[in-house]
Amino acid sequence: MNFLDIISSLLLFAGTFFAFSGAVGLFRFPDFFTRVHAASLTDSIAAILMIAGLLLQTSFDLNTAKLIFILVFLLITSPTASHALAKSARHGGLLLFTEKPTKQGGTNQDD
Amino acid sequence: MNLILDYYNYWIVVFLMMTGFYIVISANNLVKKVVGLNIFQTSVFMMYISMGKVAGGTAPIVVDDNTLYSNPLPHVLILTAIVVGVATTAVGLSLIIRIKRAYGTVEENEFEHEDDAI
Amino acid sequence: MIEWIDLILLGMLALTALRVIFLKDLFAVVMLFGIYSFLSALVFIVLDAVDVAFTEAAVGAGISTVLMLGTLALTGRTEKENTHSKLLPILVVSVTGAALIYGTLDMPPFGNPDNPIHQHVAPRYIEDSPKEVGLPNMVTSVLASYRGFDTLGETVVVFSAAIGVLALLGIRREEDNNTPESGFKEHRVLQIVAKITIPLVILFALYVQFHGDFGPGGGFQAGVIAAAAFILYGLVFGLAKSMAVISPMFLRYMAASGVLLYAGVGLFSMMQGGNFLDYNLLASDPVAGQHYGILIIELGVGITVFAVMLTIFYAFASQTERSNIQ
Amino acid sequence: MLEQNLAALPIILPLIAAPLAIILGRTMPIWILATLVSGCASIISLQLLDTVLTTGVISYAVGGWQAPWGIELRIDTANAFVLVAVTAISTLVLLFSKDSIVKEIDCSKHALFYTAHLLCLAGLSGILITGDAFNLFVFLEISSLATYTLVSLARDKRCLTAAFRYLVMGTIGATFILIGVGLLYMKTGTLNMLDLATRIDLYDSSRTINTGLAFIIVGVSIKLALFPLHMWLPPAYTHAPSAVTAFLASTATKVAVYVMVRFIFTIFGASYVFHSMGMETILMLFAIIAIFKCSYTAAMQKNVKSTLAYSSVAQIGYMVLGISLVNVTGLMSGLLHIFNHALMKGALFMAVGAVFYRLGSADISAFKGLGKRMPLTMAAFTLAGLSIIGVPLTVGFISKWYLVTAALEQSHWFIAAAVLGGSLLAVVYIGRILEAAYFQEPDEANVAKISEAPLSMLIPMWILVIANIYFGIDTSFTTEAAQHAAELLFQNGQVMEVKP
Repeated sequence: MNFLDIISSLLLFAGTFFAFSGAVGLFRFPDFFTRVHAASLTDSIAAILMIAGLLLQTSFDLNTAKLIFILVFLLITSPTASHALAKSARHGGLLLFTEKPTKQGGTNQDD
Repeated sequence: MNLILDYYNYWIVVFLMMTGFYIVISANNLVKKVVGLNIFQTSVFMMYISMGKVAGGTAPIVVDDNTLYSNPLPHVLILTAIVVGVATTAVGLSLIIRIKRAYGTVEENEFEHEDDAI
Repeated sequence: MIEWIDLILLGMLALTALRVIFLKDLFAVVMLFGIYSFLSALVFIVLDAVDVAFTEAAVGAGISTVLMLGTLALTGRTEKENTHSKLLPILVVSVTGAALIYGTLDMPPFGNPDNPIHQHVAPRYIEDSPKEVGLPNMVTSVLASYRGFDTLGETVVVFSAAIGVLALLGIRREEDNNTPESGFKEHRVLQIVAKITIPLVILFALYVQFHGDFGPGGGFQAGVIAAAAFILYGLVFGLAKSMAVISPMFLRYMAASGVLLYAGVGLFSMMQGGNFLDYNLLASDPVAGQHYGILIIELGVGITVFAVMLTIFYAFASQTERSNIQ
Repeated sequence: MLEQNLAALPIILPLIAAPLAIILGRTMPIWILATLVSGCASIISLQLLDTVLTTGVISYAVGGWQAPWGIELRIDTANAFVLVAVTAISTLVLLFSKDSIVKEIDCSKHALFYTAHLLCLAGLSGILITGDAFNLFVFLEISSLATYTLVSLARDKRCLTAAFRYLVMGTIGATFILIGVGLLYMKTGTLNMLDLATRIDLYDSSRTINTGLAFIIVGVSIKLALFPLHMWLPPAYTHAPSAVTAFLASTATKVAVYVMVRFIFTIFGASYVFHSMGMETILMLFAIIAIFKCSYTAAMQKNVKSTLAYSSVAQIGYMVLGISLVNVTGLMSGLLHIFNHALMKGALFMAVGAVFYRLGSADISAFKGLGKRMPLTMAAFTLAGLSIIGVPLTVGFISKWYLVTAALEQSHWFIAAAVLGGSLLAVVYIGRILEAAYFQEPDEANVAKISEAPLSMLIPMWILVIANIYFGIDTSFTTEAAQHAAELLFQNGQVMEVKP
């Protein structure tokens, strides 16, 4: 097992950890916004770490380029998706779990 | 033990098929029926793909001469079948939208009731 | 190792499918179906069916799920209490399942290279298709050439779906400004990102279209991806703008011309004195002929699939807008 | 060029005409195109039947790839015979539908109606001609999707639920067929029908093949609406536009019966299906129940279309009964009945369509007094109705005659009795309608608008009625073709050889 493999497996392992914690957060967090936060963890840091780990496994050929493309694409789209979700929820009148419903409406419920 | 190793894949796929089939025939909501239909079909696709697998083989795209390839024919059949599936789904969902507009409901027992009343 | 991944994925599939039975929230049911589809795409990859996995991910998890969500927006998201007796369905399913399990007992073992399907018919595809058809991707060779008639049928199925959806829903083009703008009107970030990604997605679709001979991909997947790019455009900028880019009428012509292109290749080969869809006669050299033939018919498939998917999206989306007005 | 490719043309012509129709866009040119194409297809299929009868089986390798690697189109007497019926009925229905659909389908959808009709025709021809089990599934789905669309085109909202039920049942049926074909493929490694036939012999007693057979039979039974899997059919036929019902009732289920014959006799082989698996008892039982139960239900209906739809299920019972007798005469009567029933039901549904055109209703009460007001339509209805009952000098008599002969050959007295009993029930349900038409006075409200149906509807209707009588008197063409087809099917499955 050479040096690159060790680094790569470390990165993959770290990526798995973040993906897992994102999944746990998705279930355990109290409201919609915090859950979006947890979910976006899997798309961002976990994906970056995993793809970085995979990059080290390639021999710098077409696959490397493909992986980099995937990474760039993910980095553009996944924060946007989280942003759009959170913004729509806020516009739809969803409140943070710390806030109280006011007379104008708004709700703490999420499903 | 050998029996299990040989067939575990097919058994689980049969279970999945039957789950989908159950959803189709038991669901009262039409959207759920369509979901069930899709699960049923997707599981049948898995049966086809399972039989095309060759242990130790790779995807049927030529790499070099001495590679063991999985069987491409089931893949081709299932590509066709997936497309057929989505076509059916699209028509089925359109029908559901029309039914909702005509009857105001997509629950089978409710519009059946209305059909009988006419 | 592969077996274990396979087993874990199948287990997750089983859990997902079971959950669908008991959930009453249809939104969750549809999302679970999307997950189911994705998981089955992974199973397909494990079983070496990369083309199928690609298609399943694009169609099952992509288009089907979007269509189902669109339907839910119109029909409501909770299922009512089911009063039907569960006894008959359980009985039917048990009998069917038992029959299938009985059938598995004489099946050829999973993955064994000596199985009849690996011994008969398929060896020719694996051994001779790179020479006869000249493509590295055997799936494309079989799909487009040996079983090209199936694929023509498949394209026609897609076309029929468009006819069905048009007959059932039709596409309403709201020229006036009464149409409510898409819900994403205020989403500046989304609009900018969409502007960046849409060209990339279309580029990728073209890559998939023309690279299908060498790797996974082909007309069908490319059509779906290209349609996805326009669907994204429609979602973010509103249906009216999207229809201004590609009008529903133009899509009808596109859908028809894709099928005609495909069938035209067949007619042309008939005129050259061969059988229907015999690509060998398209050029002086049979292998080159195969190459042209596959290139053109894949293009036909791509055009039809793109047009049909977008037509279906238009039909569904214009229904949603219509019900919003009411 | 045409000579060589004749076998593929009945599929290709409507397949190309459908997208062309979309490009044409205007209703009138599309109607002309569709009728022309369908007419050409029927001429071609007559030519094919002739060729098959004189020179034997036609095999056509699509794409130049030989079977079993490529897809083979294979025409023998059985499918050429059914193909003639399907394409001819399609042409007549197209002629009929020009005026008929004006009252029943929104104007904006007429172009889509013809396109869907063409697609359905292409699908049905594909099912008939193909020699490849998976290709059959693809064409089955083309025809099914087009059918769901056609059924849902009516203005009555109940057509929507009927179409949805049809879609769910149809897809379950198709998926069962897919599973069955998959199991066969798994065991044999091939999809070509003849190749399957030879290789299935090697694995005759295998549990996988048995299951495959069961799934295919159940799947096809759903498609052909064999009792008790027929529940989708009556609502679909009742609420669909009349022209669609006339087309589907006389073609779609018949093609499914053909598929059953093809799978049982060509692919599995009669001796395996019937002697080893004992399928004949099950099929016979369900067929007899279908004849009695559905004829009885037909007599209870208020709507004439619904009566005829249940009658169709009963008539399918006769066809399956013929198959389940396991002798050449029985199979021949089944095939003959496919053809003859297409003639009768086509004429009957066209007559109902004509009544619907004038009165906007197909209830029995609407038929009151029509004998005087629409004499030609009702005369056509009466003659076709007599044919359903099985009165001598009509085609209905011929197929029942052979069915009874076949039953007696096997000394199944009770089946002969059942066939006669079924005919008695047919007297009841047809008689009710005729009674209303000839012996009751019309409702006051309706008198003003009743007049004879337009010529465009009467002509195709009467062509079918005349065919009903012509083939009832001069039976040589139909019986010879059916006889030849049946004999060939019984030989099949034993003699086939596949080149390595």
